[in-house]
Amino acid sequence: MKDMIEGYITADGRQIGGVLMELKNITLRFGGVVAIKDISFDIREGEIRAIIGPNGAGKSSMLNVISGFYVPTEGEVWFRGERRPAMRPYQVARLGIARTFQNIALFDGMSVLDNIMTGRLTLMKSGLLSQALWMGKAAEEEDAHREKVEKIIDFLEIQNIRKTPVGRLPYGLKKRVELARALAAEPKILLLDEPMAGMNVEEKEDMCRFILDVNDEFGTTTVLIEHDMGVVMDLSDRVVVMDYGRKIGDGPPDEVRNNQDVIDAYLGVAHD
Amino acid sequence: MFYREAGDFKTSYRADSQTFPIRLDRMGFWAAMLIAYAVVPFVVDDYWANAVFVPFLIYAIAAIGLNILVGYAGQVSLGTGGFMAVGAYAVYKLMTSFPEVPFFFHVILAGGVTAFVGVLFGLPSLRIKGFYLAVATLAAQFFLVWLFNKVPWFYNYSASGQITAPDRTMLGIYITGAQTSAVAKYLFCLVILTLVALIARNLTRGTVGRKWMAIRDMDIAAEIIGVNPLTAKVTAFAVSSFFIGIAGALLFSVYLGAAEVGEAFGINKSFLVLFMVIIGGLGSIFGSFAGAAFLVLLPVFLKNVLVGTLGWPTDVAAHLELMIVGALIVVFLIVEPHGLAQLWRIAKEKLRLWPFPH
Amino acid sequence: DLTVPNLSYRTGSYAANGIPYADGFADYFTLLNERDGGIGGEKVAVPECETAYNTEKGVECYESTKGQAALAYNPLSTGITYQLIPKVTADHHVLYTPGYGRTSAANGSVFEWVFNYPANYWDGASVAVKYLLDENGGSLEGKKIALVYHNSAYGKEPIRTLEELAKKHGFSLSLLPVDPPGQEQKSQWLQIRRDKPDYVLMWGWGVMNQVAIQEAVNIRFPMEHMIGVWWSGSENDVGPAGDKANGYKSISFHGVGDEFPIYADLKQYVFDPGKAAGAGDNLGNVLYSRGMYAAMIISEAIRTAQEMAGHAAVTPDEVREGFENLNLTEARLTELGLPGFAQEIHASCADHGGPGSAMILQWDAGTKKWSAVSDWITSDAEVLDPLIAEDSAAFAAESGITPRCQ
Amino acid sequence: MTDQLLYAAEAALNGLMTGVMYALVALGFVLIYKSSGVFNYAQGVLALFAALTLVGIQKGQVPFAHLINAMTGGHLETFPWQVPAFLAILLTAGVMVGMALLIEKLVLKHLVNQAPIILFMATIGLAYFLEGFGDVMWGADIKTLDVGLPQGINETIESVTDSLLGYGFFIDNLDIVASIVAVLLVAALTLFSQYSKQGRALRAVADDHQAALSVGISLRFIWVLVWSIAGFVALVAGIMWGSKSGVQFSLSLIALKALPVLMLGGFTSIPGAIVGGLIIGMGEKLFEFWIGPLIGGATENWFAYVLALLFLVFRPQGLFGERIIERV
Amino acid sequence: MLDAAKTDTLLEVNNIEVIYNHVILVLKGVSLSVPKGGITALLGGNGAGKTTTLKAISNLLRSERGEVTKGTILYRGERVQDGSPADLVRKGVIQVMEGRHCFEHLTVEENLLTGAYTRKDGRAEVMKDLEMVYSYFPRLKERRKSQAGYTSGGEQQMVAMGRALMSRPETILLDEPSMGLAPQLVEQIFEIVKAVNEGEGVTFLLAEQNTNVALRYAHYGYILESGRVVMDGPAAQLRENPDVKEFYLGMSDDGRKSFRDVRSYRRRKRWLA
Ligand SMILES: Nc1ncnc2c1ncn2[C@@H]1O[C@H](COP(=O)(O)OP(=O)(O)OP(=O)(O)O)[C@@H](O)[C@H]1O
Ligand SMILES: Nc1ncnc2c1ncn2[C@@H]1O[C@H](COP(=O)(O)OP(=O)(O)OP(=O)(O)O)[C@@H](O)[C@H]1O
Ligand SMILES: [Mg+2]
Ligand SMILES: [Mg+2]
Repeated sequence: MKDMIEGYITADGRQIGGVLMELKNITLRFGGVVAIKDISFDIREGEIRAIIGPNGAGKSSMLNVISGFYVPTEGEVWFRGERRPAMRPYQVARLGIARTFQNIALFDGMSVLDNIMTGRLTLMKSGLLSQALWMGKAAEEEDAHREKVEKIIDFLEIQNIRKTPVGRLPYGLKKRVELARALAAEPKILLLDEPMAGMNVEEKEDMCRFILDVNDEFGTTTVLIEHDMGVVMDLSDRVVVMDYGRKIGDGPPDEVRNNQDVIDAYLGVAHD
Repeated sequence: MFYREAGDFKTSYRADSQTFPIRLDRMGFWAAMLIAYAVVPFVVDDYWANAVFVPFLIYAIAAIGLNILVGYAGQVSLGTGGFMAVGAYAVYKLMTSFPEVPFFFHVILAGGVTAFVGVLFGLPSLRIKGFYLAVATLAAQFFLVWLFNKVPWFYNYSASGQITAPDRTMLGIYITGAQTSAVAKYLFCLVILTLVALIARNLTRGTVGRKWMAIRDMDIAAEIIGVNPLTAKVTAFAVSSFFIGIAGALLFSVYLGAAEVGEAFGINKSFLVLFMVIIGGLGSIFGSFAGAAFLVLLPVFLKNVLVGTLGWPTDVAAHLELMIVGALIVVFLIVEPHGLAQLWRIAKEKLRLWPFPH
Repeated sequence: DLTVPNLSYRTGSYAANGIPYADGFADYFTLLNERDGGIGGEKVAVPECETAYNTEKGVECYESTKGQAALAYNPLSTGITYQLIPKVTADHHVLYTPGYGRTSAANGSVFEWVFNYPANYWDGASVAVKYLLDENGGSLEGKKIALVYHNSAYGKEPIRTLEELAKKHGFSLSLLPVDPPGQEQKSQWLQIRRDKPDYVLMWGWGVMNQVAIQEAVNIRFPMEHMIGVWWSGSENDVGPAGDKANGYKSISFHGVGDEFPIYADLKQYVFDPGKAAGAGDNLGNVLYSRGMYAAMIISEAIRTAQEMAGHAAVTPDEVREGFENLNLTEARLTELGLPGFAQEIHASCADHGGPGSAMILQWDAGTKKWSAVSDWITSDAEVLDPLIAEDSAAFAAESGITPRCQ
Repeated sequence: MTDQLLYAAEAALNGLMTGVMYALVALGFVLIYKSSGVFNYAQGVLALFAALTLVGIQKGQVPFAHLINAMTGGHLETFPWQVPAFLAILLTAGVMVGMALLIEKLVLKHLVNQAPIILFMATIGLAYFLEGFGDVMWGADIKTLDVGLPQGINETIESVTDSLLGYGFFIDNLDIVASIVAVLLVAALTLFSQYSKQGRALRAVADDHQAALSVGISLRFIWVLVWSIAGFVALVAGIMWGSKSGVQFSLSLIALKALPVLMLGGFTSIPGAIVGGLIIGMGEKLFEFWIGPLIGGATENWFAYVLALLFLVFRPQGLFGERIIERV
Repeated sequence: MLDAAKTDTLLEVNNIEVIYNHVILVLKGVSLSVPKGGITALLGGNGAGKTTTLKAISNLLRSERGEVTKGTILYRGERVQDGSPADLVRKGVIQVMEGRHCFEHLTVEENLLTGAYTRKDGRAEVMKDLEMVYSYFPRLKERRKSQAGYTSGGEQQMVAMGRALMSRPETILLDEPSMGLAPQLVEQIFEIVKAVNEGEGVTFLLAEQNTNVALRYAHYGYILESGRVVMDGPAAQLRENPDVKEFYLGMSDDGRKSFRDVRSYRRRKRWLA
C-alpha cells in the first residue's frame, strides 16, 4: 500500500504520482438493472488507466459516475484525498474532469473552432455586459483563449477544418474534435470513452500519439475505455476489467491479459 | 468568381473573429448601413416609413430577441406576444409616471422589466424541454395578457383598458404621438435596432453564445463539459426578453400609438415572430433581418399585386394571401429548412465557385 | 372623385360579421354612383382594404389610403379606432365610428376629428336599462342583472355606466367576462343558472355571441330576458341555436329589413346589374343595414359639406365641417328611401355623439326576422354626460388638447 | 351537502364534460405526434375545414362559388339538392383522406428527417393555407351545423339529481354524446396503435425517420394513414364544436384549448389525451368557480396552461408521455 | 471462396457522383460491383465516402439533403436510385446504418420486430427468426424488455444488426458493424456474417474500418480515398499489398508494431492526398 501514495517511475520513464481519485464500493442500479456492482479502484496521478470489458459491462456507466452524470446508488468517489460531495456534472467539470463520449456528443450546429472553445468555458470569466459590448476584457480573453485552442488544433492536426460545422464531418474527425474539446479544458483527469472506435489503424495510431503526447507533456491523468486490445495493452499502465457490472481483474496489462477470468469473459482467445 | 475570400488573410485572432471576416461582406455591410442611415430617410414617403419600414425595424428587434432564445439557446418559446406586452405596458407606465426622463431610457428600462419577467417564466425550462416547453410558454402568453387586461393599474384606470402613447420627444424631436414624423420614427427604431443587433452579435460570438449553442445542440453534454444549464438558460431568457420587451415597447409607443393587449399582443404575434425567426434562419442574426423583412413585405406586396394591380375583391385577395403565405412557408422549408440565411450562405458558396459547379 | 375607404374584414375570427357590414357599406355608395352619379355629381370611390380586425393591418390600410385625400374612415374595430384617433387628428381625416370606438369621442370639443353618432356603448347600456325599467313598471329595485361581456376594451366599455345606473336604480349588477374568442362559456352560464338573474345583458362579438345564446338556451334562460348590444344582435348570432333562440332581444340604432323603399333602387341599380359587393344573401339583415347606415351618414355629411363649401370636390377639412353640421331629419330620410330607418341627428361643434337613442329588436325564429318591440329610447344623459366629460377631460389632459367650442 | 359544494360538484362535472370536448381535439394531435414526431399545429384548422366541408356538402353549396362569381360575375350559390347528414359525413371523411394524401405528397414527403421545429413550422404554413383555402372554397360566413345531435340540458339527470340532492345538475346532452364518442374513439385508437401491425411502425417512425426508412417502413403510407385518421378525428371534433357555436373561423382556435390537455396527458399518449382533458376541464372550471370571482374571472384560458405547467415541472413528459431518454 | 468472375453481379454502381446540400461534392465517380452471394468490403479512412456510398445505394441520401448527380445504380440490372428506401427493402436490400440508429423508445424486442415489417410470411416464421437472432446475441435476450435508448453502445449495435437480419434480406449493406463491439463479439459478428452468407446465400456489402477482420472475411475489397476508388481486388490480394499492410493493417515489415512507438515513426507518403 505504501507506493500507492508515493508513486513510481514507469518503464519508459514517466512519473506516476499518488492516488488522484478513488472509487469506493460503487454500485449503480437502474430499476432492476444493476449496471455496476460494488466496484472499487483508484486512479493515480499521471497514469493511463484503461477500463475494458464486454458490451454492457458497465464501463460507460462508470465514466458517467466519475463525471457526475450518474449518481451512484451506493459508494463514494474520493478526489484528491477528499470525499467528493454530491455534485451536478458541470460542477464536476470545474474540478478539472473532462471527457469524450461513446456516442459522439459534439454540438452539431457549431463550427469545429467553437466546439473546441466550449471546452474552455469553465476557464473563461468575462461577464455578460462586457461581452455585450465586446470591449476590454471580453475581447482580450477571447483572444487569449483562442490562442490556446489554436495550439490544440495544431497539435491534433485539424487546422483545415477549423471553420467547418461539425455536423458535416466524418465520424473519425468528429472523434478527434471531441478529444480537442476535452483537452481544451486543461483537465486534471481526461476520460475517454472508446476514442478509437470506427477508426482504421492509421487513425488509431494518430489518436494514440495524441493521448501519449498529452500524457507526456501535461502529465494528464487519463482513463480510457477501449475495445482494441492492442491499443489497451500498449498504452495503459493499469487495466480494470469489468464484466456484468463486477470487477473481474485489475492490474498491469500483462497480468490482466493472462488472467483466466478475463480471457473467458472478454478476450475469447489470448491476445498478443 | 464574384465572391472571393482568397487573399483575405488574417494576422491576428481578433481580426479573424470579427463579425465580417471577408472583405466583400464588410463592404456590403457598410453599404447597407449607409443606405439605411443616409439614403432611406430622404427618399421614403409616409406610407413606406409608417407601414413598412417602422414595423420591419421593430419586428427585426423582436426576431433577434427570439432568435437568441430559439435559434441560439434552443428553447422554443410561444410567449413572445406576452413578453412584448410586458415591454409595452412597462414603457407606458414609465412614460406616464416619469415624463421628464428621456424616452430612450424608458425603452431600455422597459426591456429590463421584460427581461425580469422573462427570467421568471424561463425557470421551468430547466425541467421542461422541446415542445412541452413551447406549449408551457403559452402559459406566459395567456397569463400576461389576462393580467394586463384585468389589473387597471397597468392601463392607468382608463375606461376601456386601452393604452395610448403620450407625446414624447428626444432632442426636441417628437418620437411618439401624433405629431411624430415618419422619418423620426424610422431613425429612432433604426438606431435601437443597430444597437440590438450589435449586442446580439457580440453575445453570440463569445462565451455566452457558445454556452447557449451548447445547450441547444446537446444539453446533457453541455452540462458535462461544464455549462451550468440554469445560468445559460436564464441568461438566454433574460437577453431574449430584453430585446423582445424593447420591441414591444416600440411597437406600442412608436408604431401603433395605442394598443389593447389581447388584440396587439395576442398569440398571433408570438407565431408571427417565430415565423420570422424560422423563415429567416435559426441561429442567425442576418436571418432575423431577412425573416422580418420577408414577413412584413410579403403581405403588403401580395395585397398590392392582388388588389392594386389585378383588381380582385379584397376578400378573395385576403384569402388567397393566406394561402400564398402558407404555401410559401412550406415551400421555403422544403427548399431550405435552415432559412433564408442558409440560402444566402449557399448562394455565396456557389458564387465563390462560379463558374464551376462544385 | 370623393374617396371613402372601406376598412373591412372579410377574413379572420370576425369575418362572418365583417362581410355583411362591408357589403352594405359598399352597396350604398354603388347605388349613389349608379343612380345619382355620385354625390353632388362627384363619383364616390370606395377602395376596400382588408384589416382582418388586426390593428397593424388597420394602420397599413390607413397609411395606404390617406394619401388619396380620404374623406372618412370607418374601421369597424374599437382597437383600430383607438390607434387612428391620434393619427387622424394629426393628418386631418374624419374618423366615423357609429356605435363603436371610443365613447368619449362624443365630446366634440376634445375629439375634433372623431364622430360617433347616433349612439355609443354607454348609450346602449342606458337604453337597455331604460327599456327594462319600462318593462318593470318603472322600477328595477332589487332586480338582478348580469352582464356577459367580451373580455376586451370593447366589452368593458359599458361597465362604468351600468355600475352608475345600478346605483341609481337599485338593481344589482354581476359581471361575467368571457375571454375571446369565447367558445367555452360553461362557467359563466352555470353561474347564471345558479344566480338566476332577472336579466342578462350581453356585450359580445363573433363566436362568443353564438355560444352565449346557445348556452342560454341550454340552461333554459328565458330568451325574452336577454338583451344584446347592437353587436350581439345579428342573424349570425341567433342562427346556430335555431328555433330555441326565439324571443332574443337586442338593441339597435337603425331599422332592419328589406322593406324600405330604397331596396327597389338597390335592386334596380346594384343587384340586378351584378354590381353588388356580396352574394346578395345579406340584404336587409342587421349588419348589412348597419353598413348601409354608416355609408348613408357619411354621404349625407359629404353632401352637407358640399353645400357649405359650394363645390362638389370637397376636401377632408370641409367634410369634417359637414359632419359637424350634419342635420339629418326624418324628411330627409324619407327622401332617401329610408323612412323611419334612423333617428334624426343634429350635430354641433361639441356634440359628436348624436341623440344617443336606440330601439329594442326581437328575434322571431319562425319567420327568421328581427322586429322592433320598442320605440326609440333615449339614453340617460344625466348619468352619461358627466362620465363622458370626465373621460374626455382625462384624454385632453393626457394629450395636451385645449377643448374647443367655448 | 351545502349549496356551495353542490355547485362546485356541478362545475366539476361540467368541467369533466368540457374536458372530453377538448380531448377530442387533442386526440388528433397525439395521433400525429406519436406516429411522426410532428407537432401538428394545423389540427384546429383541420377541424374547421372538416366542419365547413360537412356543412357545405350537406347544404349542397357550390364549392368556390364566391371565387367563381367574382371572376365571372355569375350568381352560383347552391346545388338544387341537400345531402342527408350520414352520407355527408361519409363524403367528408373521404375528403379528409384525400387531403391526407395531398399533404403527404406536397409537404411531408419533402421534409423527411428534418428537425421537429421545422416540421412544426410547416404545419403552421399548412394551417394558413387551409384557412384561406377553406374560406375560398366555402365562404367565410357563419354556418349552422346540424347533424341531428341532441343539445340542451339533460332533463333526466336534472330531475334525478334534484330529487336526490335537492339541486338539479346541469349536464348538456351534446356533452354526453361527445363523451360517448370520445371513449369509443380512444378505445379504438388505443387498440389500433397497441395491437395492429402498424402500431409499432408508427412509433418507430416517430423515433427515427432514417432508421425507419432503412428497415423498409414506408413513411408515405404511415403518414397518409395517420393523417387520414387525424382528419377523421378532426371531423368528429368539428361536428361537436360546430354544433355548439356554428361553423366559422373561430372553430380552429379550439386547438389552443387542446394544447394544455396534450401537455398534461403527454404528447404521445392516447389515453393521456382523455385523462388530461378531464383534469384540465375540471381544474379550470373549479378554479374559475372558487378563485375566479376573487380575481376578476376569465381565468380559464391561462389557468389551463398554468395547471399543465405545474404538472410538467414534476413530470416533464406529461402524465402518460414516453419518458424522455437522457443518455450520453 | 467465391470467384467473382463466375457469379452474376447483383449490385452495380457506375461512376456515381454525390453532392450534399447542392454544393459539397463528396463522391467523385465511384464504381463498384457486388457479386451475388459474395461478401464485398468497402475500406477507407475517415471521410473517404463509405457511408455516403452505402446511403446512395439504399436511397437514404435524400433524407440527408444529398443527391446522386451522376452515374447509375443498378440492382439486378434495374435502375434503383429513383425509388424509395422502402422499395429497396422490398427488393431485398437492407442497410444497417452507421451509429446504430435504434428506435430509442421501443424495447429491444420491438426494435427487432420492426425489422420484419415488410415480411409477409406470417408470425410463426418471424418468431423463429427472432429466436435465431437471440441465439446469435444472447445479451439481447436478457435485455429484450428494456427500451433501446437505455442499452449500452454495443448492445445497440447488436440490435441494429439483429434488426436487419429479421427482414430476411437478399443483400445487406453493413456500415461499420464492428464499431464499439468487444473483440470476441467482433469475431462473432463476422462469423455470423459468414454463416448467413454461406448458409442462406445472403450478399454483403460492408463498410469497415477494422480492415484486418474485414479482409479476413470478405471475398473482394474496394479501397476508397476522398471519394474515389483507389484500389480494388480480391481480399487475399489486398491483404498482401504493402500499402494496405502499412496503412490499414498496421503492420510494418517486422510484424505488428506497438502503438506506443507511433511517436517515433514517420509515415511513408500516401498514394494520393
Ligand atoms: N440510464 C440507464 N437506464 C437503464 N439502464 C441503463 C442505463 N444506463 C446504462 N444502463 C444499462 O447498464 C448496462 C451497462 O451499460 P454501459 O453503457 O455502462 O455499458 P458499457 O460497458 O459501456 O458497454 P459498451 O461497451 O457496449 O458501451 C447496460 O446493460 C445498459 O443497458
Ligand atoms: N450531411 C452531410 N452534409 C455535408 N457533408 C457531408 C454530410 N455527410 C457526410 N458529408 C461529408 O462527406 C464526406 C464523406 O463522409 P462519409 O460519412 O461518407 O465518410 P466515411 O467514409 O463513412 O467515414 P467514416 O469512416 O468516418 O464513417 C465527409 O467529408 C463528410 O464531411
Ligand atoms: Mg459504453
Ligand atoms: Mg461512415
